[in-house]
Amino acid sequence: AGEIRRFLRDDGAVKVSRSVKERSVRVRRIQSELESRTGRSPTVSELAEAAGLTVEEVAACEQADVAVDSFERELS
Amino acid sequence: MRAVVNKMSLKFESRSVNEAFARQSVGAFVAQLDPTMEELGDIKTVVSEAVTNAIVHGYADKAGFITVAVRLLEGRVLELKVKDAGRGIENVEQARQPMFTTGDDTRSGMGFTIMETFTDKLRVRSTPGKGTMVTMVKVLKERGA
Amino acid sequence: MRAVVNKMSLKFESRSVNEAFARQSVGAFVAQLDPTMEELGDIKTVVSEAVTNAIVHGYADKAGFITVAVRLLEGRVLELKVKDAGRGIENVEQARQPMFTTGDDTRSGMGFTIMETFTDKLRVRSTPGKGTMVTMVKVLKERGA
Ligand SMILES: Nc1ncnc2c1ncn2[C@@H]1O[C@H](COP(=O)(O)OP(=O)(O)O)[C@@H](O)[C@H]1O
Ligand SMILES: Nc1ncnc2c1ncn2[C@@H]1O[C@H](COP(=O)(O)OP(=O)(O)O)[C@@H](O)[C@H]1O
Ligand SMILES: [Mg+2]
Ligand SMILES: [Mg+2]
Repeated sequence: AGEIRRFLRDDGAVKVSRSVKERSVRVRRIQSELESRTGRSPTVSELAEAAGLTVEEVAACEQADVAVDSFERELS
Repeated sequence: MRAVVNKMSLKFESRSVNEAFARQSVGAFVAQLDPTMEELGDIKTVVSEAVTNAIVHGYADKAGFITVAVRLLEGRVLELKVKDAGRGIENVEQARQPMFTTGDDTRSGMGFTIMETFTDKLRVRSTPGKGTMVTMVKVLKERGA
Repeated sequence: MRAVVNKMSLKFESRSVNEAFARQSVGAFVAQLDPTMEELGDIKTVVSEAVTNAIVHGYADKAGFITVAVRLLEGRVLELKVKDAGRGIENVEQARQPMFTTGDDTRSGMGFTIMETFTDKLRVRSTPGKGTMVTMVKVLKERGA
């Protein structure tokens, strides 16, 4: 399904930098949806399935704010 | 000789799970050139093909290490080397033919053809019993072009 | 000793652009353990901190290579080693103190504290003039737990 979606979007000429940013935003949105539905943090495979991506592609999404949040939480 | 702008290498075990790691990792390195999605797709695909060959054919009988070495050269030239110390190829010219395979019927025999199509240069060096080194060169489009 | 499930290593030049490559690459490798995004974020962060230290402090005066070695051990134990052959650390105990820095005022001195907080174990071995090796161990949560 991911392959077909990519094909339909025809994003071949799009620069990677832009595409990765958009993907990170989308994955983050799916993450908070899953979180509020299940009450726990989704794993990368759950996110990959929901987003139509590989686990490695999900792992490439930056979650800068998450790391900073958890650091502040653990220190306080 | 073109000047080397940046380089890296990966070394990993011949496990099929590492194929996805290798393609993603090379993708992350190449990201510094800000390629198009199409260029990135081509690069990941050829890395997959070469690494899969090393795992499936090179290390068919024994496990071993695979090295992927990537250099960015001046002028947006990308050089990829995928090396194994596996069983090697008896006849490289034959192996490179479209649809030639020594594998089972899950193999298409199109790996080298894909590598050749998606890059600007493909070189295969192999010694039976010693291993194989596949070198690919791809020139990325100028930014804004 | 825990059995090694899988391992890989990266070697790259001490350029700041390679910090993003290293964190992404380790992230892609760790993805096979199916971590949460939070665990993955922690891992990428500590890799960034250690690699940035090697680039900024280790190779402050000269360029050189950095190696990141990752092993997955039985029981979802992740071992990360970041090694440089740079100038080394005179006093490791002092360097590990929160807010201690020999850098300029863009440095927070919190790198080692972050590494310690986000992992289960941090070991720093360093020889002035020879280089530094940072070893971190992180145990990932069981799936379904
Ligand atoms: N790294 C390698 N080690 C040993 N043999 C290889 C290697 N790569 C390719 N070969 C040989 O070349 C053949 C053609 O490879 P390829 O075009 O990728 O097709 P396929 O992998 O589908 O067989 C393989 O069937 C195998 O015999
Ligand atoms: N790889 C390294 N090589 C040499 N010195 C290092 C290295 N890593 C850390 N240090 C020393 O330890 C100090 C503390 O590091 P850190 O806690 O990351 O804070 P910061 O990087 O903000 O200075 C650094 O200022 C530096 O003096
Ligand atoms: Mg093949
Ligand atoms: Mg630091």
